[in-house]
Amino acid sequence: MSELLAFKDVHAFYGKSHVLFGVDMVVNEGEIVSLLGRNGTGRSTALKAAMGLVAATGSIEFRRETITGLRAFEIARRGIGYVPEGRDVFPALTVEQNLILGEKKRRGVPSKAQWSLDDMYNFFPHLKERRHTSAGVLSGGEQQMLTLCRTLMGNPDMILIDEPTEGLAPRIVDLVGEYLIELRNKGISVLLVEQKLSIAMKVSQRVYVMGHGSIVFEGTPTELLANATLCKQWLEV
Amino acid sequence: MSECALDLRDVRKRFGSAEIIRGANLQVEKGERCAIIGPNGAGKSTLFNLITGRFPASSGEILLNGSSIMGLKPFEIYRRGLSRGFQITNIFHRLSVYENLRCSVLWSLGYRYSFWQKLSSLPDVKERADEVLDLIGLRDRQNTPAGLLTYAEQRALEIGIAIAGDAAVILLDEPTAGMSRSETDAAIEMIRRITQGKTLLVVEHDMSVVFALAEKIAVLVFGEIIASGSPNDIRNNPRVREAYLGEYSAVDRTE
Amino acid sequence: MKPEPAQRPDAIPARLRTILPRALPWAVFALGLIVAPLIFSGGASLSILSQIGTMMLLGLSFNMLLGQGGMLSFGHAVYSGLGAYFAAHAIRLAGAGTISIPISLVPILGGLAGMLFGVLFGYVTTKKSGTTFAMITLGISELVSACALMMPEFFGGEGGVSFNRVVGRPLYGISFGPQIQVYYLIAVWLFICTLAIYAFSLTPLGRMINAVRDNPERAEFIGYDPQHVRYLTFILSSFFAGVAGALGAINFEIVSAENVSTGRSGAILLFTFIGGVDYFFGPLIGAALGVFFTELLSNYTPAWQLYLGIFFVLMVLYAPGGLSGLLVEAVRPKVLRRSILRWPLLLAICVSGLLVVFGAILAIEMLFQRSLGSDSELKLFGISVDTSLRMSYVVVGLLVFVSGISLRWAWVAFWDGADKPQTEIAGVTIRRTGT
Amino acid sequence: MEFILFTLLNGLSYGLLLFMLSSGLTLIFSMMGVLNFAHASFYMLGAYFAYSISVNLSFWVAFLAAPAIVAGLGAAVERYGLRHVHKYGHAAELLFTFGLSYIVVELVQVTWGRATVQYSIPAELDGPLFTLYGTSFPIYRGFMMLVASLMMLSIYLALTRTRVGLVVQAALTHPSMVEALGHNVPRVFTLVFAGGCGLAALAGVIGGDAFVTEPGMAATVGSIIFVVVVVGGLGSLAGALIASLLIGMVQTFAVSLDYSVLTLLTALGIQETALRGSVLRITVAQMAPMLPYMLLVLVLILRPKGLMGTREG
Amino acid sequence: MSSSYQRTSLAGSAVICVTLLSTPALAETVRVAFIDPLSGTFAALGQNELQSFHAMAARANQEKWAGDNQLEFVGFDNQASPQISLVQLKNAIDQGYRYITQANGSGAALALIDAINKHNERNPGKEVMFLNHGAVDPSLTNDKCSFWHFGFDANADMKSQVLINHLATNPAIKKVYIINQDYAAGHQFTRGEKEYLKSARADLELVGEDLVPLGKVKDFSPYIAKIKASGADSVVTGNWGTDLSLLIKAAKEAGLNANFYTYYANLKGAPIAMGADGADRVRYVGIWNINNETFAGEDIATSFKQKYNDDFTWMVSYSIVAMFSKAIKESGSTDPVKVGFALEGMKATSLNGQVEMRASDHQLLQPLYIGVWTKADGKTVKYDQEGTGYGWKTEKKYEASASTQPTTCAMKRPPRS
Repeated sequence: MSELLAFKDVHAFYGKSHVLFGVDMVVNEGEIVSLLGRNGTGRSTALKAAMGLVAATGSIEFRRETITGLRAFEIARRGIGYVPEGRDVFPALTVEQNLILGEKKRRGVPSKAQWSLDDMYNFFPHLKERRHTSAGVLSGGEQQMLTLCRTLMGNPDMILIDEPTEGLAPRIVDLVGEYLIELRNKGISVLLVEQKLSIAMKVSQRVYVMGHGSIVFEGTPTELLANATLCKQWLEV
Repeated sequence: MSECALDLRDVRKRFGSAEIIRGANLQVEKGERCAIIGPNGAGKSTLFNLITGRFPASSGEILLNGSSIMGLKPFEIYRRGLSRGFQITNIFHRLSVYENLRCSVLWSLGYRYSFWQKLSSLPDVKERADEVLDLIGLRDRQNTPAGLLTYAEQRALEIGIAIAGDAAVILLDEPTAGMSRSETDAAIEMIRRITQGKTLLVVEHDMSVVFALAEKIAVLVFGEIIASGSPNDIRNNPRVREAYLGEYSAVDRTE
Repeated sequence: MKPEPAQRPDAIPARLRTILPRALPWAVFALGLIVAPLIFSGGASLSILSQIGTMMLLGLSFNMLLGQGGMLSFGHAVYSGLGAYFAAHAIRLAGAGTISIPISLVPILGGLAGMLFGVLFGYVTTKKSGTTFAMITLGISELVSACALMMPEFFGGEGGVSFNRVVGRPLYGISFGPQIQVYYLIAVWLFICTLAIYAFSLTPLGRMINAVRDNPERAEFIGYDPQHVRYLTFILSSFFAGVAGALGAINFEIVSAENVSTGRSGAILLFTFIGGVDYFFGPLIGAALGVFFTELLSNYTPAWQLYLGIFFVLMVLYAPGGLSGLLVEAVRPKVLRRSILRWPLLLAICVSGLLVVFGAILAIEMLFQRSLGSDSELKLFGISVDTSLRMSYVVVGLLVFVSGISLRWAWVAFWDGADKPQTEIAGVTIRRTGT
Repeated sequence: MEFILFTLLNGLSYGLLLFMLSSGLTLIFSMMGVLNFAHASFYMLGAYFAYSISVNLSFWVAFLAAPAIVAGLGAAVERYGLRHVHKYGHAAELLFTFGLSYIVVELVQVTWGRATVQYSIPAELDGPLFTLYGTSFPIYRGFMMLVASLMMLSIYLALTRTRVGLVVQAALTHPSMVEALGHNVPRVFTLVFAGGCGLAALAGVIGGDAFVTEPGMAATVGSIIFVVVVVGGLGSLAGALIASLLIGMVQTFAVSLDYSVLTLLTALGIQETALRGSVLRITVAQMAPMLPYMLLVLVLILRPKGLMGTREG
Repeated sequence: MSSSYQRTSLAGSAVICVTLLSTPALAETVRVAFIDPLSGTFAALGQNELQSFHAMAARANQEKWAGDNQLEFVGFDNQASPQISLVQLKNAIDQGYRYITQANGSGAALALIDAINKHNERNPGKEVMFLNHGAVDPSLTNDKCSFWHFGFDANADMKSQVLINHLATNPAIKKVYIINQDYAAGHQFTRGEKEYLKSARADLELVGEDLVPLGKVKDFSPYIAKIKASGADSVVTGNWGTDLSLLIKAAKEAGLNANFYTYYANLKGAPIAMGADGADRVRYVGIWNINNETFAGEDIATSFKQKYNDDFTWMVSYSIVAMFSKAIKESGSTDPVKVGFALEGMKATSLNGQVEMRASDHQLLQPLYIGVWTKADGKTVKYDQEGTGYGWKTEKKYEASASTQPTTCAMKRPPRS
């Protein structure tokens, strides 16, 4: 397994306020990695930094090429997908238009898996039923599905997912879990920020714990659960 | 029975077709510390926004010290003795830390829109601002523009602004977000100290904070308060365990 | 308060030590106002100094809105202009013996008139901030300037209202006939108002308008109605604008429609921004430069408006903190140290910068000469160029190009390895809507 | 009857021209948050380029080429100017375009002179379209209305039926999300700005010969189009259309109303000669060009979001 | 660096410089400050006028109209603003100017004469004189008249009188519509026109009047619709600039075949905008027309065109230079007081014939022309304007008596020193 996405001493800023303090982190090919931590420790910022959505120094590499300083669309075209927190659907567009916007030009290596509209509709038949309704009127769960699928439409090799189960009914949470497993089966790497440990532990091979803008733990889920002091200091809610 | 400081009666909020708050009922007694818990996205911040007048509620009734504050603007609600802090840091970023605090104490000390008095020659303003400055531990950063503070410092300032006006009812939205355990403990200590004798309503994720701080806990799930009561009641409430705490059972060792 | 015992030797110096640094700039300012006419004597330069004085006051009052309150107004001339009209009518009435008011107090009247309209229009405009505020002020400015031509009874039509400022018997030999007396009248008022505006920034309201500029929403949660804070500040700013208007009226002895025009409002904005809105003294620099452009430069070249426009755009692009921002930036120890260490590069920047400016001016003058004049020969900076020859343009173009490239190179090399000075735009927070 | 019909047509065609002008402004504003103060300057540039081209080649070449040239200029302005001030915030962007408008008017005067240029309506569009009761309706006005309507239709189709349109629509509310999906949003911004300037220039091509092409032309329409976009609701194309037509109609019809407060008072039997010289004598007709600004103030008091606006500035 | 206008004027009359050096020490260079817009929108107009003065001065200096004295006109940009005019006046006085000239905008003219009166009162021995080359507000020679002001153009009332009386000579005209700009001069025009209409012919009917905001109207078609609805066959308008061009264009579009009687249709810019649209329908009243009965001044116009590539229309510069030179020569002085008294009542021949500077109010009494926009035919219309192929055919020349008006001027004169 080779290294796909790597953070090396990454610092990030919101305006002038320092949020990430030297993050080191690696995601390998075909791996699901969870980034854990309490609210406000900088997990979302780490994803945004990788996506080029916040200014960062240090280096972030994708396929061993530096992507720090690139614009978000250039990073996306190299094969990274991003699912933001809070389901950023385009409310004025229809479901299908949202999905179409997920398609993108690819640059460099061909993608691992190709996805079509039909694949998405098979995944979540609900979306097919509502393909011509505008995304703004979907329920929270449907919107979450839509963002997940929209990202897949870009045929990414790696997806950064931020809190996909936030505020969702248990039934939908299960769907999200299935989605993640499907990704793993196709060999797509995932960097997951998740609050619900139950899911995170179930799907990920490795976990990182973030505190105060830097990584305070790295290991497997089992190792994490074994480390009671660490959990107490950085995770417990 | 003491009077309710804050009384929510069947408060509802609709955004478009989605109902975010679906009939919240909550009573907070005077001098009580109450925590609202609930999964992310349950509508906790929205509820705060309804109480403080940031958004108008779609229906229901909100009473502050027995009188309705429905439809009032945030500053009117503040003037009736309710102050709040924000989850996302919301400070005056080009003013220095000290100025942030000075601004925050002005109204409560009765200076209103005065343009005939010199700010620096108001001893009570200085006294209160200094007091808060020490409380939040930013004394050595007092002349730094707030926008240049680190995240943790901004969080502290955020709380400082909320409490500076010495309001009787204080709402804090995730005051310990982003802090480590030890910092969190210090923060709890601080909050406990500065809210002595006041009514506190706090949104919090951290169960240890909740259990350490609150005398009463309300659980908000999908826009509904499914239970409220003493920490013990909540811990033993099966509905709460299923709907909320269950999700965290893997690390739920606080008991 | 008990009096300080005189015996304590360190008591007075200690007090002085705190007061002096604060009082020193004011003393320098006052001294500057007093000696300026002695250095620049002569009728026209006195008149220019008087204009700079009124413009400074106008800029300061405008910056109460822009710099301190984040309100980008496109209609500030409305308040100064209406103040000027009221002052003019008052002086006319005083001249006719209908009312009795000393000229030296007319500015108060102008200020009150400006304030009155501030109360009136401010009620509408300050309900909003940001882009909408800018647009409403523009709309009101258009309305008022149109009224100025439609209602000649008050505004005197395009001829304006003229009057004789020498009214009544001279007091202690001061009649306000001679320009020098008018200058000192303006200087005194400018000094008083500058003090007052500075003092405003130290009051609770003055601080709250900063807070509202930074974060109007949070201001609501500490008990303040941001609209009301803006409204009150707007009214006070209109007062000072009115004072400035009245002083301008006394200086010119005429008030015409252009005093309330959108163009005038635009000019105030332009000058203040060029001066810099982040620092209290910024508008003072802006006013001096602005009057230099409109009154002096216009005597030398018909292209002065183009220079002004280009200068302004360059400031927005490269120095949004304005001249005062640049000044403060330039004297920072870090920058000074670098300047001394890398003096050859600094020299290169200066030389190539001058060459760029020289070439650009030459090019612009050539173009203007061609479009306006009949002569093909342009004499500038002691050289003579034939504007009818294509070759001249090529040469000048090359000059600009080459020196531009070397300027860029020297600039990059100068800052190599250092954080470039980051100036942030001032007080203006127009946030993106909808995101 | 005839008067009303023609006034209606005049109002409609003028309103449509206003819409051509303000649509670009609205588009740019809603996408980029930039209130382009120099928008009218691009309108003027359109007219001048069209003049130069139509004199040397033909009107029809100008009709296509002038907007394209101006769009190119707009793209350059966005790429090398606006984008750099973006980091300073929207106020800086506004000020940048404000300064730009100063520069453009001077450059136009240097290039084309200070006097009116002879940009006239092409022969094939010159003449009456139809004549009713002795009054003729010019072909050119019809042409103006046609172009405006076609433009409206094509903006609508481009926004809703093309991929770029979808990107634009999505970027309107979620620019960074769109970018994270792999779309080159900065280039879309440049395109939008260029497109908006092109639309302004198209209005210039059409309006320059219908009216007069001279250096003051930008100033005469400059503030009115801001009124249109604010009254219509910042960022709303539909609002801009409604506001344009409304203002076109209001201004046109107001001209026919020779009534003043004084007339009213006289009708009520109040005969006060002292009032004759006062403000009260000003008729609605006299105030016609002022009405949009009054409308602006009124709308902002009663409905701050504008007629069709969804958000406040 | 010297002022660009000063530069231009020096270079523009290179001949003068040469003569200057060779003239005896006795002779003086009399400098006149030309205070008018030289930048911005009105720059074209101002530049054309300044060039006319340069051309006239060059001629006068060459032909020694003022004896050995040389005339020089130097531009001061007033940016079309009354206030900046005053600043420039101060500038000029500072630099030792004793004469100023101005035209564009009665507002600026009133401000200037006001300031000059005050200056002369406060600074005896350093008086300044105002040679008005085009501000037409009648009050300048009536209630606001001053010894220091001389009006060389015909004022608004004089022009209105001739224009309306001329209109009345056409029996086909029955219904008249008046449209003017909504500002002081426009109000003057409306008042004057209505007055003369009443007295000119009994059956002339005023069917409507409008005031349009100055420079704000883009679309004149509603006004045209209104004129059309009123049934007017003629329109009288004091509009200038785009307000005039747009009016005529809109009229043509809507098929309004009315006659236009104007004051400013010959000003730079308007002819181009009118083009063929205005042919045979647009008339103007003015002090001169190049296509006059004898083509007087055609040599000046052709050499002007050759030198500046522009039409010579500002004939008033000829009157001023001629009479001013004559006054200097006759009084033997360049002092404004003496020159002023010499100018009072002076009779002279200008390009439009016999003219007289009325002593009582300093208003030049002179013939006026009515021109009609006509295709150039090489005979009656020898010269077109602005390369349009159209020019002004002289329809009628009115002698000075036709426009002579009473004055209310009560002038205060300085002592004859």
